[in-house]
Amino acid sequence: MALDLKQIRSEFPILQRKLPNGKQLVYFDNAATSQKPRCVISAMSNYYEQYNSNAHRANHTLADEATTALETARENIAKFFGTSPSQLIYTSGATEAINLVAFSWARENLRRDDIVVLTEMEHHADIVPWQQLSKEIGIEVRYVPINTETYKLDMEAFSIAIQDSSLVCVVHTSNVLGVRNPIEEIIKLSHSAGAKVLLDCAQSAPHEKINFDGLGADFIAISAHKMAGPTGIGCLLVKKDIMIQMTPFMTGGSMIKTVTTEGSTFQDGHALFETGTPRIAEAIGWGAAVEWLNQFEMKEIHSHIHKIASWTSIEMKKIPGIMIYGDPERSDSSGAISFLHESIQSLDMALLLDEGGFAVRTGHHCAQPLMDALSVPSTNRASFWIYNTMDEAKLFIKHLKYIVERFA
Amino acid sequence: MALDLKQIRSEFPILQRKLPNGKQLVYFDNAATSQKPRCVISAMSNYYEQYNSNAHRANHTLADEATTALETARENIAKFFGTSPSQLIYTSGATEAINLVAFSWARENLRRDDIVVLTEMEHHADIVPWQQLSKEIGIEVRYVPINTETYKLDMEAFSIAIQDSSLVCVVHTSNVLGVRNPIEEIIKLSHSAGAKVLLDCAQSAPHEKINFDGLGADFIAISAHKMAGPTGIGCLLVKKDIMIQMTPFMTGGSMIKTVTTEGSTFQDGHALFETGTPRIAEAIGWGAAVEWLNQFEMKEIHSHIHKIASWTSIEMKKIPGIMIYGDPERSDSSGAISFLHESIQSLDMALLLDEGGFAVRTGHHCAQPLMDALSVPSTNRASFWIYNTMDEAKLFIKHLKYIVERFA
Amino acid sequence: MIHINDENMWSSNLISIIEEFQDCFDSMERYELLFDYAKNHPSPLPIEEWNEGNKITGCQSRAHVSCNVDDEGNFILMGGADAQIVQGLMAITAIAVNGMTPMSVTKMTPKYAEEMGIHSSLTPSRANGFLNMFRRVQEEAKKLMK
Amino acid sequence: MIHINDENMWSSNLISIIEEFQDCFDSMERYELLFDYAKNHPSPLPIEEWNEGNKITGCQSRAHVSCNVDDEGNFILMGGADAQIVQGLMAITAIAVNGMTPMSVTKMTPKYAEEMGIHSSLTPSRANGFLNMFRRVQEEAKKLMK
Ligand SMILES: Cc1ncc(COP(=O)(O)O)c(C=O)c1O
Ligand SMILES: Cc1ncc(COP(=O)(O)O)c(C=O)c1O
Repeated sequence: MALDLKQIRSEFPILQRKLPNGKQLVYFDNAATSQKPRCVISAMSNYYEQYNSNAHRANHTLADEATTALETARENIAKFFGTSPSQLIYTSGATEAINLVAFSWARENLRRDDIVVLTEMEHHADIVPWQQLSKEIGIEVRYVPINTETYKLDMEAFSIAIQDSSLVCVVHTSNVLGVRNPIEEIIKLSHSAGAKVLLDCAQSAPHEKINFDGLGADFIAISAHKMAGPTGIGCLLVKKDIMIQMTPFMTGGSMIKTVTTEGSTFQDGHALFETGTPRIAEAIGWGAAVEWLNQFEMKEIHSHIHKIASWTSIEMKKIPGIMIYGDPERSDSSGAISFLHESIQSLDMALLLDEGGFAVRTGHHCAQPLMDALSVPSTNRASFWIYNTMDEAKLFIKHLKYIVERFA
Repeated sequence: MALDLKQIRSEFPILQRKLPNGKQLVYFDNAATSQKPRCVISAMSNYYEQYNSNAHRANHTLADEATTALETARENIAKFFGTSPSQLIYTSGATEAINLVAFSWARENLRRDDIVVLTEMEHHADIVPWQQLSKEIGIEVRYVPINTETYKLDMEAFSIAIQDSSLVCVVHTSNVLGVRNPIEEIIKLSHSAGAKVLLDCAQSAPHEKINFDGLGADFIAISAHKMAGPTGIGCLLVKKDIMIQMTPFMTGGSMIKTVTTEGSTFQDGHALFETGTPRIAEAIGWGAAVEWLNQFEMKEIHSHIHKIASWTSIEMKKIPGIMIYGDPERSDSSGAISFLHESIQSLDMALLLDEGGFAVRTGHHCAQPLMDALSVPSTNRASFWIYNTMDEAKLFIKHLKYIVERFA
Repeated sequence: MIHINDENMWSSNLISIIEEFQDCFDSMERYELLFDYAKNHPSPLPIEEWNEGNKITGCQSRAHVSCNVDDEGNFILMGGADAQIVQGLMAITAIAVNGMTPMSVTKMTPKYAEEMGIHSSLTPSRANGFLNMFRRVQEEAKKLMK
Repeated sequence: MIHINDENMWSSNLISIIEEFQDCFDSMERYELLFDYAKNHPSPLPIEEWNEGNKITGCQSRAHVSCNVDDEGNFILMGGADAQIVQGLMAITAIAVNGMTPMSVTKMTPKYAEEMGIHSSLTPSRANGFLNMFRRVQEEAKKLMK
């Protein structure tokens, strides 16, 4: 069943936006953050207008309603990711989720010279926490290279790198290249080698069904804002038997059982890792987002994106001087198209596209080691989501041609 | 100038709320979280509907608008707290702000047997991080007792406790007792003793002007949601020369300058402590909240609250069996009234009040050591803010009398 | 009027209690009645027997239940709580389940509280912890079936 | 039409540049013109002289400025950037300020970019870094006053 684009677009108020120069917005910066349908925005407004209250210790009606909404959201989000609510820890986003693994699990379970394997494709959020841990406790960090012809992970190097490793951290889908890594194989190999697996699903969750329990990864990090949810929230999914290996990270309010001046006892399960007043409105907004997504098959969303991305990629290659990094035409690509023009500097390209109404991201995309591997300082990146259309892609190609004709 | 309560109340949609039992909501749970005026709710909706975009690296119009809004909010919030934007680090709330001090400053600057001074009045958020640090690196934690007659901090004990201490952590206003601590004196004494000062201003910021630069505290922790702002955001204010003593906490996206597989270099200033996609909508909402508050004098707000709280306290004392913890009639009290009835258990009281439409908080209020000092397991707590009225207070007293008559 | 008799598992005792609650003028009167049931609890758990093992988590007040079967295999619930509303709900739950087989207890639903009009019992996050208490009783019943 | 001549500090050269931009048909044509100015930069900073010290922070591309005074105390701005739009803005800024006293430079405002219709220069967070560049030039001018 094809998506009803007209209906879908009508649910996203921002898509009506005209830029100050009068141009109609064409939003191709979805890998940075997605837009939000009206139902997500109003779920949060409705919370603030009708039942805003601090949650937990719910001994009045509003507190009860807020707590119920918060926990219902957790159930719905966990279900969306194929797991149970007790395995979902709310964080401020994927970055905090990965830091939580570094602080709560790795600091407790890794020792000097233990090995953490990363890939050259990782986002800084999945690199710097491990470099810090290396400085602090002396773990060894290994980087699996990519093949710069196929843009795929070098799986031979991977198999060697994971020997004797304790943790393997891999991005499910690259935010720069759109490449989907073979995570099923990665999990299998890593587990056989005795390593735990952390997947960074910030980019994959918006267009691929994540089945946490089925996949068997030990940790999965996700951000809400890239999948129709609000800013300020995300989660870490953790396997049951791994969660009990984790020690408290940030401490304070709701994660405690008892506090005396002599010491404290703590909650079990996800509650141990969630402290302070919860992100109540954010959880409710994210819950509304997964409910909204539930009306589609993730496969439909993926093939819609893929259709636009592969057509755009094919057309871009016909434009003189355009180089594409990654292989957006591959059927499992996320639809991000990183590109450069040989003579138009990326910032100039960004501003010239912006002038036409096209929002694309430009820079190192928080993936400098990947930029180094590709031998470029930055790229322009167009990325698509459920509400983008072939018409928008056609306008984009037209404007890009015009830029190249006039400015190259 | 008296507050225009009718106007103010009309700006808070939730105050129209009827509970499922038909009762009009009377919201007296402001110390847990405040309600939000329409302008705060719509500032966030407007962001999502008009210019939602990931911030920083702003090379398209929406990203520029989002970044500008995010940074303008920082400027306005910093100004509201009497300091410059470069001294404001966004966190998820006061709890994370205090944890940030523990992780970024204390872990770097404190050693085994260094002394951290707390008070018996602290919220768990300002106790557990220090207990954890004590377990980890062996700092000594000292607790300054309160006088259970006057509910004031024992300043004699304080003067002794701070000798040779490195850090003094004090709640500006107690969330349980409403007591305002003499922070000006506390800062002076602590600094003379060579200790840094962290103030927990979660409760004071909603009703007292915080002038960070003027006060001279080294750190101040604040939550947005208690002062008309959204959930999911707060800040740590840090003195300039102290910020440079802080090392990175969570790492990843925007806090880096360069990342290579060999290592990374970091940003300076507040950016070093803010990683991942910013809490954009939340910052914008909080910015709108301080703008809304800017139309009032904080003194007006305080005296309005004080008028309601002291009248209510006087009336409550006339009801047989009611005991009040704290001294809400003192002119600098925050307006929180903690109370118990001698024969009606606190949970029963909460539910009986709720049945009348009154939202009060009940429990240990995340201050178990204080509960221990008061020798009670929990209290009921009514707390007031700018939109509460004397009429609501009168209804509350009436319902409370009725409960006591029928259930005591 | 009783809307649902939960697959006819409600005893005539329980039904007359529900009717008594339904006859109340308002919710404050219902709470008064609940306080009365608390006072006249048929099988309170003595405070000496309140311990970590029989504690109900997620209740804002201290609440404990102990479940057993008598010689004839009939269920016996004893409950103790420091809040009267919780104690009252325990008393009525004891009246509802005592004397049943453990198997029957596992088949009960907590709908009688709804029928009684005790709104504050209806969602799991609610402070009176009724649903947690009820769930705990059923877990114990399940164990006693073996 | 020029709305504000910034307290009459704009040279006739700068005014005619602004007018040239204002005559453009649309923003793409303005950018083309900016590319032309980049190409014909009156005083580019040679790439060998790009270093950490003269780097402009907050610009998305690499951008460097070096400021000096000649023997007669007249300001000389040299700038280098890898993005043409930034280089073009530097060229025009150089035309605007070169030959002034450092004191006068500190009194300039960046409004000429607004008058030229380069929207993407108008807020500090904008990627082309124009405002950061302009601020840096003024800081250097301040130092050169001493
Ligand atoms: C005195 C005090 N400190 C800290 C906190 C924690 O604030 P938050 O939960 O917003 O992090 C609170 C709020 O409950 C408080 O009242
Ligand atoms: C692959 C990947 N990992 C991690 C992140 C970090 O997500 P967040 O900034 O929401 O914490 C991002 C988002 O930029 C990403 O694309």
